[in-house]
Amino acid sequence: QTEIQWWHSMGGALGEWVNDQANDFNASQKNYKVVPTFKGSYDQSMTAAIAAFRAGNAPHILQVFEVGTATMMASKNAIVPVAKVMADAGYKFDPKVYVGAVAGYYTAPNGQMLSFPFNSSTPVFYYNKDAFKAAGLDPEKAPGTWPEVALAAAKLKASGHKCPFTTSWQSWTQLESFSAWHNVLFATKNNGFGGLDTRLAINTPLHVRHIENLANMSKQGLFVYKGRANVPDATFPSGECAMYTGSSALYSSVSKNAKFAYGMSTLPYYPDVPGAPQNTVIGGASLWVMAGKKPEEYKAAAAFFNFLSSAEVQAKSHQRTGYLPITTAAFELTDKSGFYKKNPGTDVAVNQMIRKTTDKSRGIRLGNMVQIRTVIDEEMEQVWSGKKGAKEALDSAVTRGNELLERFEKANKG
Amino acid sequence: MVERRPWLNLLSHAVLLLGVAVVAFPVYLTFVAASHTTEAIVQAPMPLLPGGHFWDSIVKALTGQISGPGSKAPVAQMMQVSLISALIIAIAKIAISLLSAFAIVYFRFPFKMFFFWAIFVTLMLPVEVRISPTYKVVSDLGMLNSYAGLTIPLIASATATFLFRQFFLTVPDELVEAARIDGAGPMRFFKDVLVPLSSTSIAALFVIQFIYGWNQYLWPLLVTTDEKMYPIVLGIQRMISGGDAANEWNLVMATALLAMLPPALVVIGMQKWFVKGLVDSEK
Amino acid sequence: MGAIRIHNVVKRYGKGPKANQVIHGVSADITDGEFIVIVGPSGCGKSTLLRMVAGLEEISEGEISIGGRVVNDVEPADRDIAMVFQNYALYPHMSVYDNMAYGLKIAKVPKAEIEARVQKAAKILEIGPFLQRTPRQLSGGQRQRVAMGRAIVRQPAAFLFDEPLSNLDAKLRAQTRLEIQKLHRELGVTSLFVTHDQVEAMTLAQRMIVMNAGRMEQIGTPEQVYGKPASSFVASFIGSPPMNLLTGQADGTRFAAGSGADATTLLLPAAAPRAGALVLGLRPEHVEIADDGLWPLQVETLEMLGAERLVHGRLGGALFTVRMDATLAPPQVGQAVRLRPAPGRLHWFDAGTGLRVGD
Amino acid sequence: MGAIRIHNVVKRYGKGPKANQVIHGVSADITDGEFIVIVGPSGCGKSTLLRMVAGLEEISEGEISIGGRVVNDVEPADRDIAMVFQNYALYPHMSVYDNMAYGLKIAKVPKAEIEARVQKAAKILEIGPFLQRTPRQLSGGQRQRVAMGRAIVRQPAAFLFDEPLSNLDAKLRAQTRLEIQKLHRELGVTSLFVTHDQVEAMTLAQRMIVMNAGRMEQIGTPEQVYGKPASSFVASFIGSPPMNLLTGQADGTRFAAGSGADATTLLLPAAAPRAGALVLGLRPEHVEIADDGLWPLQVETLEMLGAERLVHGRLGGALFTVRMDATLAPPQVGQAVRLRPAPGRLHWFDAGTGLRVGD
Amino acid sequence: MAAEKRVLFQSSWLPWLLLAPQLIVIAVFFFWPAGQALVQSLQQQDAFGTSVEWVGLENFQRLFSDPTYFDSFKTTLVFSVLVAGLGLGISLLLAVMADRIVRGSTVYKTLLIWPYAVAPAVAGVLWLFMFAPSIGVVAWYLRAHGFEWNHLLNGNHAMGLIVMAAVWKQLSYNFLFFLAGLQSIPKSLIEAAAIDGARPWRRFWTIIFPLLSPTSFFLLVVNVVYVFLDTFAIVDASTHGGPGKETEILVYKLYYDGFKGMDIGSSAAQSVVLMVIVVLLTIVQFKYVERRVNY
Ligand SMILES: Nc1ncnc2c1ncn2[C@@H]1O[C@H](COP(=O)(O)OP(=O)(O)OP(=O)(O)O)[C@@H](O)[C@H]1O
Ligand SMILES: Nc1ncnc2c1ncn2[C@@H]1O[C@H](COP(=O)(O)OP(=O)(O)OP(=O)(O)O)[C@@H](O)[C@H]1O
Ligand SMILES: O=P(O)(O)OC[C@H](O)CO
Ligand SMILES: [Mg+2]
Ligand SMILES: [Mg+2]
Repeated sequence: QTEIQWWHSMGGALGEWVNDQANDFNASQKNYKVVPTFKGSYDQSMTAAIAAFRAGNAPHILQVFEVGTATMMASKNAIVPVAKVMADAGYKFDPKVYVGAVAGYYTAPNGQMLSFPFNSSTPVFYYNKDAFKAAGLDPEKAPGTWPEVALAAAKLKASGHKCPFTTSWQSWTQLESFSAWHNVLFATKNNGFGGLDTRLAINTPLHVRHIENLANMSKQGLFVYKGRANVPDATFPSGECAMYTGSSALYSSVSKNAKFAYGMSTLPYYPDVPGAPQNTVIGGASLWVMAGKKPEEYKAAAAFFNFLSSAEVQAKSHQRTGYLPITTAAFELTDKSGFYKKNPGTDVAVNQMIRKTTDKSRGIRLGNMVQIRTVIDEEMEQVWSGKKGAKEALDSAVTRGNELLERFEKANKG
Repeated sequence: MVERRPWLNLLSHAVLLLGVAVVAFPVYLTFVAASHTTEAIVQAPMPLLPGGHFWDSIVKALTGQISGPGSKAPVAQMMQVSLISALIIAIAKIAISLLSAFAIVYFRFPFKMFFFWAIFVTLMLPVEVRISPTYKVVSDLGMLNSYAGLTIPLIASATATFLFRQFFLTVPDELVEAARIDGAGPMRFFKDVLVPLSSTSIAALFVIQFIYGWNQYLWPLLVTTDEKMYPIVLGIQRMISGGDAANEWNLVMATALLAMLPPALVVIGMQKWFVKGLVDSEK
Repeated sequence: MGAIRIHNVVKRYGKGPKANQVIHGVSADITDGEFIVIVGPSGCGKSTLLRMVAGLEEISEGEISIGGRVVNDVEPADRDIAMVFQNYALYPHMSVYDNMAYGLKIAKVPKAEIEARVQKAAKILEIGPFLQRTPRQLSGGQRQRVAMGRAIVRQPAAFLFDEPLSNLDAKLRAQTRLEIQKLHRELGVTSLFVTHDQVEAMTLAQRMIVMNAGRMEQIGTPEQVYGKPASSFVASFIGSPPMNLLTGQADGTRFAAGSGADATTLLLPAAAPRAGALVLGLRPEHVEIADDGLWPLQVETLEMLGAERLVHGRLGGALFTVRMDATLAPPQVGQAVRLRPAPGRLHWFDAGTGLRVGD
Repeated sequence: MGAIRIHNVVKRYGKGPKANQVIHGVSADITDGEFIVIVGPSGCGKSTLLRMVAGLEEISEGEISIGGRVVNDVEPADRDIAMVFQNYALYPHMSVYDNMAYGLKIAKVPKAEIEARVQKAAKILEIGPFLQRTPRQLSGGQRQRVAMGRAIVRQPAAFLFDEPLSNLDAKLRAQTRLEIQKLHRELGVTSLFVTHDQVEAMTLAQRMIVMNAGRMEQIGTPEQVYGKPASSFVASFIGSPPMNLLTGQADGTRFAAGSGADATTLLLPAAAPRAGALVLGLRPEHVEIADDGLWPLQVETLEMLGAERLVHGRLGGALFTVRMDATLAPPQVGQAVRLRPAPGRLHWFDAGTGLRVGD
Repeated sequence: MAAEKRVLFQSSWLPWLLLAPQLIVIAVFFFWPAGQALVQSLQQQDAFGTSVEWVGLENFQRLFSDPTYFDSFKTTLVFSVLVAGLGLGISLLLAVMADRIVRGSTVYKTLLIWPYAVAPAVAGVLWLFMFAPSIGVVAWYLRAHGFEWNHLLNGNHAMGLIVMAAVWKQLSYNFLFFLAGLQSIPKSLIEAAAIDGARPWRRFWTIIFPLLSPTSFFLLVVNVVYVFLDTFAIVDASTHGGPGKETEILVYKLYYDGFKGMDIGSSAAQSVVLMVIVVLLTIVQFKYVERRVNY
């Protein structure tokens, strides 16, 4: 029996889900065994894997969040493309069965799929229906545009709500997805899909307008900043914040913990922007196969991926976690089962994604993305605290981000 | 008493009690949080008096019935890992440091000063600033996921050697002379006289090193990939990876209490020797 | 068996031109069973000499033999000696019993014999009740006994003592002195005893060695050393209150002491051994205050010691002390009195070399 | 001005039934300018008494007044006293000058006057050259002087000394003793001096207080205390070697000393003051060895002290010491000799209370 | 390094044998990795180390021309001053009070000593838990009293949070040393000063405080080193260097750049700088320790 290591970052309920996937696979056949290990948050497990790789001890399969994609792609000697792994093992691997926005994200310019989309999410809009009712808003009608969000927030505030609106992953929701949603570039060269010499483009008037808007809301107490990354996730299910932009994967926690009626809806947009709404970008993570392993072990990985891509497994995962179905078949299966009808709002994410993407909305693929996100976090915090204007902060984010991009370009030119 | 001012004594007690209160408050709150349900805690403001779920939380934490985000490794097992590594670090470090300090103080040999400085340079540099190359060494030696990997690199510093050296220098020369006249060779002197005499220093170092080992965070994060080798401090960090309220704060806090308990017991139980050994040898 | 021969011993610390020579060729023959005290001011090299005998310091030049065997290259443990240290150097973590037994255990003496020897020593020293205590639980005097006990059980050819009494208070010191004397009489073991206290030296020694700056100034019985000091150094060092020393020019029975305003010419009871620059020595007890005395003294302070009284004053500019019976009426402070030196008690030293002149 | 009155002073440490009483009602009147030494064995309460005068310990009962003012509730700083501590208690981080000037600065004495006073004290004590050094750079004797200087500059009504010489070596101690005496003569300030060394007490005191276990056993001049000790405790404590004390039954001119095998009946030169259980005291210098002596003595050890020799032996089972001139031929160890007590030199004490009986 | 024993054992091989374990461990796990860090600081690598390029001192140049690095220095400095100042001040106050009290001081000692046992990472969690904007009970009470606590956006609050956690953690250590220092001051010195007329306040400043200076200096160095190196876990567990970069201290930046930013070269260069600083501090302290024996 061949045993392979799988490092992941799925804690809690999602951790159980990961273990179940592995157990199901291990039970389904006798030749291979997948051993999942929780390695901390996304950046911690990536750090650990890099250190391990340098020491010649990398796991076979590594879960990497979407911002690490460019780093992984650039490290050609460190990874083996999933398409190759599948082909070598003799599995039929047809990228077309995957949802375009998802597969496209992980595909090289030459059309080769590099990693296996495992848990893809996208930002969606959550709101608290009970709070809406109390504020005299129509609980059945989610605010669809940013001006509506601001209005709703004002009413919520007037009704005594301390935190009308907040967001997690501010760069992901308010700049990255925001750009794709409005069909504008986040970075040049098609957001990095077109080459390493990409540069940030988030200081356009539209971006500045949006951030200014949020800054105003923040000043009036309509938008309350609750921290970086997914730290604010707790504030919605607890009822503290009434409106929320966050990962579709938060669904599992909301459905379990929220003691109030809630609704899900598409991300707000500016109605005066032509082409909006387009589609949102994905988040979550994909599975990468690390280089330097035995052929037998690659076979095992291929078998596991093959297992994961079956429509039944996919559909089940989608329903269980709120992550996107990555194959069209899985979506259709779920639809047929009546899941979306029973759980209104669960289709929002899929609907946001299943659209034809444009060059501007396919996704974001930037090197040093972790640091760029931190730069953006830092600059945004300056805006929310009133230390900087939106324009100034975004300009500075562009300058600082571009330095990181340049460095990445240099380090990976070979 | 040099003067008669009762109010000064009162003031002293007042200041000290205030100090104790401030110092104790975070831990009191930890205890209170562990004794409530998560729901009660996230209701701001959380209650300031203990509730009735303390043992519940402790038992749950110990047995790993944690359903929030984060690790599921049972706390009892993590505590065992912490305990074993802390003990290895403390004991091994004391052992090798005693030997090397003995060599440095009681022998004359070529390049002695060079070695002294070589050891001394390692005095204060923690593993953090050379962490990735160290990781590579550990991995090359195949020590990942082992107690050896978890502990030996943390032993590589001179604090203890230095402390013992300072202590040995205060041991009267006459004792060595008496031992020589009694016919004791170097190792016999070391074993029969020096080590027993160092017992306070050893106790102080044991406390310091035990706590140092128990409290490691970054290093275990790196060298352990097997959840069975996670120490408890790592476990707590894992448990709050998900943000404010989604965490089962009662269990996090119960775990935090469990995490502080053994080192606190060590410190308090050994405080007399600890303080003495520490203060005497830093002089 | 326990004779110690020290032959032309030299000690240098350090090497080459920077070497610091602290013992400049000392020789002494100590017969078996003798009690020798080495006395001298601090830093004169007493401990160094003793430690060379013990084997704790290397011998730079010369030879030391114990019981007829040259021990220059013998380990301390094999020299058949035992040593008692100033701070006792008891092993603080061992019981009194173990302190005493330690050396025997290392020498693999059978258990029963260790027990017997320790018990015997404990009985002699009356420390039986403390055998199970640790040194910390003992008083200074008791510790001192344990240190002696540790030496005794080894049944060595020689005992070496390095100021073993200096940490005791005056009463205890006097008492322990007597005990050491008795012990020596009982055991009859050669003993080398270092002290800087001349009273201790006088009371304990069969013969004493007076050292000064790494040299041996005199060796002899206490009576010889006290009665006929070989140099002005010995004269001033031995005796309390010390011998009065006056520097001046002798000429027959006249002695011109002091200079300038203090100059006084003294009439001597007997002629000086030679003319020229000499130092005249006279012990305080060998002079009395008498109206018809030969020499003048300006009284400055009085000290009552119980049985006697010291009268301090100035003669020819130098301090001069007279010892008188306390029952006699003392002079007044500030009074000018006259002194009568006891005939035949004057000592003479060369003013340059300090060596004894005359008899 | 500087008279000190100690009236029925009691000191208890702790409170209530567990209190530990260490001073049991001491009274003494010290006149202005007097030099009083408090002497007694370790732990008898000397320091405690002194510290109560200084204001460093509270007074449990009784009253202390300095210069006519009751100071029970006065802060130490306001008692107009200065104190010299055993370890000198110099401020290690200040120069010698600053050590001496510290108190004056606090008292806001003008700079120029501070300078003048410190310079004057430095001159008296010959520490002028060290004024800019820190205490660490001084020898023990120099530190002692600085401590005295610090006391002098304050020009207090009284000096308090707590064993200020005990950290000095024997030579230096003897010398400093003389200097303190001279200083007192010059300044004439009331002084209270604590020591456990009876030689120090005898030589320094105008009057001395002998304490024992928290009680005052005797107050008087050194001559009185030495010549007529008020109790057997005082008799044994004052004098070195100490007074010989024999316990027994007196009956006219016969004294039955010792018991059992050691029992000896001694003939007395004069009748005992009364019959019954008494302690007979006789100082070593008041007895001589003579073939026709009245009492027998078994000689055990000899000690040569230079001018004299001590002969230790046993009489009626008790240790008995005789002091003889060193120039006389000593008896042999083990020899039985006979003793002749000096007439009129016998002291008698009640065997129960220890108090002096007779004259 | 003058301190030497008078008697030394003679052996040509034993000292080497005794030193061997220590030397092997530090050679393998200290010097070799530290040398590697030095080498890496002269290289530029991609994340996985599959392409390595020598760049000379470029990493250092970049570091020293990077304003955020200097900001980080400044932040660290402010943090050090606050932690050392507050930490030493508060513990000195407590120690002085405990020293005054004859009975019961051991009780206070026991009550104050145990935060020493708490892991920095856990300390960070505890303080975060108290001050978390949404559930933190202290934050809540502050808000109830009109003080808008928000360390997510207010840099001063964030700094305050890590300072409090760091001071809290270090308090007991400082306290123990100060208390021991105070108790080793001879009582007679205090009495002498009292007789000289100095009141408690003056006594403290003119006698006690100067005499404590060796202890204070020792603690100062220890605290600064603590701040420089040991507070990583506190920052990582509470503020993550934010808001902005306002609590990004040097170790945190080093860790972040190396492990999150995958910029191995820069991280190694920062290691080297930090090592130099700490070695210098250590040497300064060591010289001082050797010199002040008599005090
Ligand atoms: N290890 C050493 N290295 C260099 N010089 C030394 C050493 N030990 C002693 N000395 C010097 O040798 C001389 C004699 O020292 P020693 O200890 O024998 O004196 P001492 O007579 O015993 O004095 P004390 O009465 O103070 O013990 C002194 O000047 C001392 O400084
Ligand atoms: N603070 C205290 N609490 C309780 N008992 C004390 C205290 N200080 C002193 N004593 C006791 O009071 C008694 C007298 O002590 P004191 O220091 O006055 O003795 P002393 O005569 O000065 O002795 P020494 O010669 O040893 O200095 C001793 O039995 C001592 O144990
Ligand atoms: O919370 P997740 O798993 O949807 O991930 C969020 C994204 O990674 C943000 O970039
Ligand atoms: Mg010596
Ligand atoms: Mg005293």
